[in-house]
Amino acid sequence: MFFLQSLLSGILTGGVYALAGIGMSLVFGVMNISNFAHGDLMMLGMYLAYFAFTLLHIDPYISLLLIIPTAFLFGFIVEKVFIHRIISHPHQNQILLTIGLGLIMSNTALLAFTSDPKILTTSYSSSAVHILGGISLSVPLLLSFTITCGITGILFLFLSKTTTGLALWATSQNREAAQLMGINVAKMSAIAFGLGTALAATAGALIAPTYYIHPMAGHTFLLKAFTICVLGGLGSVVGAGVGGIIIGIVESMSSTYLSSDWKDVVVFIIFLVVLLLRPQGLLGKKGEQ
Amino acid sequence: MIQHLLHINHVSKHFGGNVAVSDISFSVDEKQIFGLIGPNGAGKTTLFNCISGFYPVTSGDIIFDNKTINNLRPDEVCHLGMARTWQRVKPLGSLTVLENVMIGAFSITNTTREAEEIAMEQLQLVGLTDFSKKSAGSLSIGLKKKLELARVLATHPKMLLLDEICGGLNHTETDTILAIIRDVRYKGATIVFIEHDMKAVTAVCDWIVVLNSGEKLAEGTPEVITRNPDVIAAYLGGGHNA
Amino acid sequence: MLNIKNLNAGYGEMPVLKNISITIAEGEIVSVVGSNGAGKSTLLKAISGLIKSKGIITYNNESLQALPAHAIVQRGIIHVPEGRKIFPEMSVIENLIMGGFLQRTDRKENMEKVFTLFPKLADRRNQLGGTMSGGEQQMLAIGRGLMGNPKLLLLDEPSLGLSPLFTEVVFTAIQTINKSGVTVLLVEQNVYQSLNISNRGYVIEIGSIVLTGTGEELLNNQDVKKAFLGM
Amino acid sequence: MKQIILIAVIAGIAALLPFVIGDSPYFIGVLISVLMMAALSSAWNILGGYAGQYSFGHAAYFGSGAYTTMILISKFNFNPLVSMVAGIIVACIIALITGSIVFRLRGHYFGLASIAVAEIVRLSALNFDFTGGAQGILLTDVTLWGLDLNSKIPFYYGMLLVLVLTLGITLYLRTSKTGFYLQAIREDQDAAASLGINLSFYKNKALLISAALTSVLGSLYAVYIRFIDTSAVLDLRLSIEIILTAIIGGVGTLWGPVLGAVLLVPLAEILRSNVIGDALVKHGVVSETSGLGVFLKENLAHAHVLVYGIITVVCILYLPKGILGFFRRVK
Repeated sequence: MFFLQSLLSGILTGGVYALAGIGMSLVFGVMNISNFAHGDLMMLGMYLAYFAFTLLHIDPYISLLLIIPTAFLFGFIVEKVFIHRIISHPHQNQILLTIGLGLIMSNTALLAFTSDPKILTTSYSSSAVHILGGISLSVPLLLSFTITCGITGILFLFLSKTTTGLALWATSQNREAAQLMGINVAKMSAIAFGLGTALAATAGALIAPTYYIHPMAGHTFLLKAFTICVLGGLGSVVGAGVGGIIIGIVESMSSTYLSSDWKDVVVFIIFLVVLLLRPQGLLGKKGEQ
Repeated sequence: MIQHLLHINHVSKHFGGNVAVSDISFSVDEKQIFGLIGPNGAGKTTLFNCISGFYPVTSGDIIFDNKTINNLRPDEVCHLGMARTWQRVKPLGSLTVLENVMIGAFSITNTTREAEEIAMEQLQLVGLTDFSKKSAGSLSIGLKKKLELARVLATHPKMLLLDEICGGLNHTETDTILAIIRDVRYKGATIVFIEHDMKAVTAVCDWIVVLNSGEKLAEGTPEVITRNPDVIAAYLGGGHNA
Repeated sequence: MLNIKNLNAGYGEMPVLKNISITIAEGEIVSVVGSNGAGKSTLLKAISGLIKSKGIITYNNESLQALPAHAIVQRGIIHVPEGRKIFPEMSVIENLIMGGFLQRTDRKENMEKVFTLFPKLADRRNQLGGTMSGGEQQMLAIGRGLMGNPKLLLLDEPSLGLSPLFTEVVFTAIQTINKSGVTVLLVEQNVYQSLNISNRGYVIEIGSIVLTGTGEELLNNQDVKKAFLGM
Repeated sequence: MKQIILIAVIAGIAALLPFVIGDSPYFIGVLISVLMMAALSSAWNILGGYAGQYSFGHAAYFGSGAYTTMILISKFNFNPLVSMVAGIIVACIIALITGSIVFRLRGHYFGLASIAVAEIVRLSALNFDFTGGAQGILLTDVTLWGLDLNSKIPFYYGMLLVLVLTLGITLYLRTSKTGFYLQAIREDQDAAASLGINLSFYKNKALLISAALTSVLGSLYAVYIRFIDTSAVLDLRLSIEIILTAIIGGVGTLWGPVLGAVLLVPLAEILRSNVIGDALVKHGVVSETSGLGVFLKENLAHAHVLVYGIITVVCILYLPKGILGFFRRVK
C-alpha cells in the first residue's frame, strides 16, 4: 500500500517536473544553450499565479490562460534582447549570462515582493480524493497533473503536426540544414525560448498552490530540471517528459523508504550515474562517438 | 637492415553499423616516406585516429616499434615516439607561436628553458622564427600548417603522421613543406603522409597505399600507383578510362 | 542568372576563396570540380548566405550578400549541402515538408514530383531519415531541395560516399531535374561523371579557378588529369 | 620577474594598510573580504582560467575546509593549523572523486556535473548530525600561539598570505611545464593529447591545487567568523560569485581575479550596508519617511546580488574577456 501511494504521488509530482524539464530541453535542443534562468522563470510563474489569485481573484488553474501568453512574450523578448547575442559563444559564457539574468529576476522579485514566503490557498488546496481504499491523492496535484498532460499533448501535436512546430524540431536537429530550408532560425530561437519560458511559468503556476512562493524558490527546481533533461537526453522533449516522471517517482520513493531529507541527494547521484554511464540520456540515441 | 617500424595488422573500425575502415594491413619501414591516399571518405583520417590512440580499433592490431599500441591513450602513443598533425589545424590559438611549439618540446624536457631552445630550433627549421611572438590564432593557414609541423617535430618523434599537411596550400607553400619533410626524413624520422592531392604524394613518397571506401585498393611505388586504372577510377569518378 | 565576381570568402580570418569569378546562365548545368579543401563547399555556402563574403554575387541582378539565408531560399536558390544533412529524427515525409517550408501551397504537387523522380522515397515515406542508407539519404536531400521550388539548385558533392550504382541514379536524376527547367550548380570531386553531364565546368584549386571550358573540353584536357593525379 | 616584484610591492602595500587606516574593525573586515574573494577567485582561476575547466562547484572545497576545521576544533579541540591541514585532505579527497567523474565529460555536462557534486556535499552537510545540520556550527573559543584571535588583524594577514601564496603558485605554474600544459588543454584537448599531455593527470593536478587553496581559505574564514552553516560556506551562490569575480576582472590572467575582487566586494559592501540610502537621506535628497525613503532603507541592502546580476549580464555581453582582457585588446 505504501508503495502504491508513494508511486502514484511520485507520478503526479513528476508530471509538473516534466513540464519544467520539457521547457528546458526545448530551449537546449533548438538553441544549444543550458538555461540557468529556468528556475527563476518558474518562480515568476508562481508569483503570476499568486497575484492573479489575490488581486484578480482568478483561480490559479484558470489564470494559466493569462500566464502562458504573458510568459511566452516575456521569453521571446528576453531572447531577442539578450540570449541571441551569445548563441555562438562558449558554453560557460552562455551559462553565466543566464545565471546573471536569473539573478536579476530573483533579486528584483526580492525587492518587489520581499523575502516573506507567500501562500496561495484555494478552497481545495488541502483536499484529497481517496481511491483503492487507503490511497489518497491531493486534489491540486491531480489537477496539475491533468493540466500537464493536456499541455504536453498540445505541445507534442504542435511540434509534430504544424509547420512551425516541425521547423522548430528541424532547427534542433540541424541548425544549418534548417537555414537551407528557408527557416528563419533566429526567429525559431526566440519562439523556442518563449515556449520554454511559458512552460517554466506554467509549471511554476501549477505548483504554486502546493508550495511556498518566494523569490528564491526557483533554485531547487533549476537543478531538478537539469537532472530531468540529462536523464531524458538533452534536447529530447519526449525524454524530458519521461525523465520528469522518473524523478518524481525517485523522490517520492526516497522520501518513503529513506528520508525526505535525502531525496535530493538520491536525485543528484542518479544524475551523475547517468552522466557517466549514458551521457546521451536514458532515451537518447548514441551519438557519433 | 630494414625493419618495420609500424605494422597495421587487419585493422577494422566500425561506428555503430558504419564500417569506416575494413580489414586493412600494411607495414611502414624505418626512414620511409609513406603515403596514404584515397578519395574523400575513404577512411584515411579514421585510420590515423586509430593509430594515434584517439579511436579504439574494432578489431586487428597496430604494432609500433615492436609494441602493440591499440589500447594506448594518445599521450602514451606520443611518448613512444609517434606524433601527428591534424587535417583541420589545431593551433592553441591564444598562445604564441613559440609557446605552441614549446608544448610539443615539453614531452622531452621538463624545464622551460630547454623547451624554449628546442622550440626555437624547430621554428628555424620550418622558417617561423620571425613569427615566434605572434599569437598562433592570427597566422595564415599556410603558416599554421608549418606551426603544426614544428610542434610535432619538437617532440622529436621517430614517426610523424601528417594529415593533409599540404591541404589548402599554394604551390610554393607546398614545396616548402615537402622540402622540410625530406629534410626530416634525412635526419632519421619515418613519415606517414595522408594527402588527398596526389601531386604532393607522388613527389615525395617511397611507397603508397590507396584506400577507397574503407578498404585497401592498391599499394606500390608512386609510378605503379598513378598508372593503376582502379586508382584513376577512384579518383576521377567511375566508369571512364581516359 | 547568377554572376559571381572577385569573390573572397572564408571562415573567421582564414581566407578560403580568392577572387573567384563564375557565371551561370539559365538552364545550364555548371560543375565546379576540385580536390578536397579547394574551396568548393565554401563557394556554395557563400552563395546561399551561410557565410559572409566579399566581392560580388548577383542573382538576376540583385545582390545576395545582404540577404539572410532564408531570404535567399525564398528567391529560389536551394542549397543541398555536403553530407546530406537530412533531419535524422524526422520521417521522409516530414523532411520533405521542411524542404517546402516556404512553398506551402505547392506542397502536395511537389511531393508527388519528388516521389516520381525517386520512387524509393515513396516506399519509405514513413521511415526516419537517420535510419536510411547513404544513397537513400542523398535522394532525400535532393528531394527535400526540390520541395522549395528551386530555380537554381546548388548541389554539394551528391556522389560523396555512394556506390557506383547510386552515383548513377543521382546523376541521372540531376539531368532530369535540369530538363524540367532548373539550373544546376554542381560541386564535385567525381570529375568525369559531373563534367559529362555539364554544359560548362570550372576547375578549382586552392581557392582559385585554374581552368574553365565546356564539359567536353575539360574532359579531354590533359591539364585536368594532371591537376588531379599529378602526372 | 616583473610580476614577482609587482606581487611583492602590492603585498607590501597591503601589509601596511592596517597601520594607515587605523584599527577600524569595519574597514579591516571589508578588506578581509576583498582579500578572501581575490584569493578564492585566483585559486579557481588556476583550474577555470588556465586549464579552461569551468568548475561551478568550488563552494564544495571552501565548505570542506570550513566544516572540517570547525568540527575538529569545536568537538575535538584540535589545533587550528592541524585542522586546516585536515581540511585540505578532505577537500582533496572530494576533488579526486569529483575529478574522476567530471573530467570524463566535456561541454555542458562538465559544468552541470560539477554543480551536482557540490550540491551533494551541501545537502549531506545539511542532513548529517555531526555537521550541525541546518543549525550549523558555532565556535565559542579558539586559541593559537597566544594570538589575539578576537581581533581581525591576524585574519587580515592570514588572508593576505594565502592570496600571495595563490598568486605565487599561479605565477610559478604559468612559467612552468604544468602551466603550459594546462593552457594547451584549455585551447584544444585533442591537440594537447596528441602532443603527449596526459589530460586527466593535468586536469586533476590543477583541480587539486585549486581545491587545496580554496579549502585553506574556507578554514580561515570559519575560524574568523566562528560560525558556519551550509548557506554561508557551501551554497551555489558562493561558487558563482567566485566565477563572476574572475570573469569581471579577466579569466586566465594573473591579476584579473584580484581586480574583480577589488571592484566587486566593496561595491557589494556599499549596497549591503546601505551607504547610498543613508547618504541620500542624510543629505536631504530623499526624506526618511517618504515612500521612497522607506523602500531604500528596507530593500537596498538586498540589492547587491541584483547588481551582481546586472554586472554579469553587461560583462558577458560587452566585456566577455573581463576588464583586463578588454584593455589588452584595446592596447
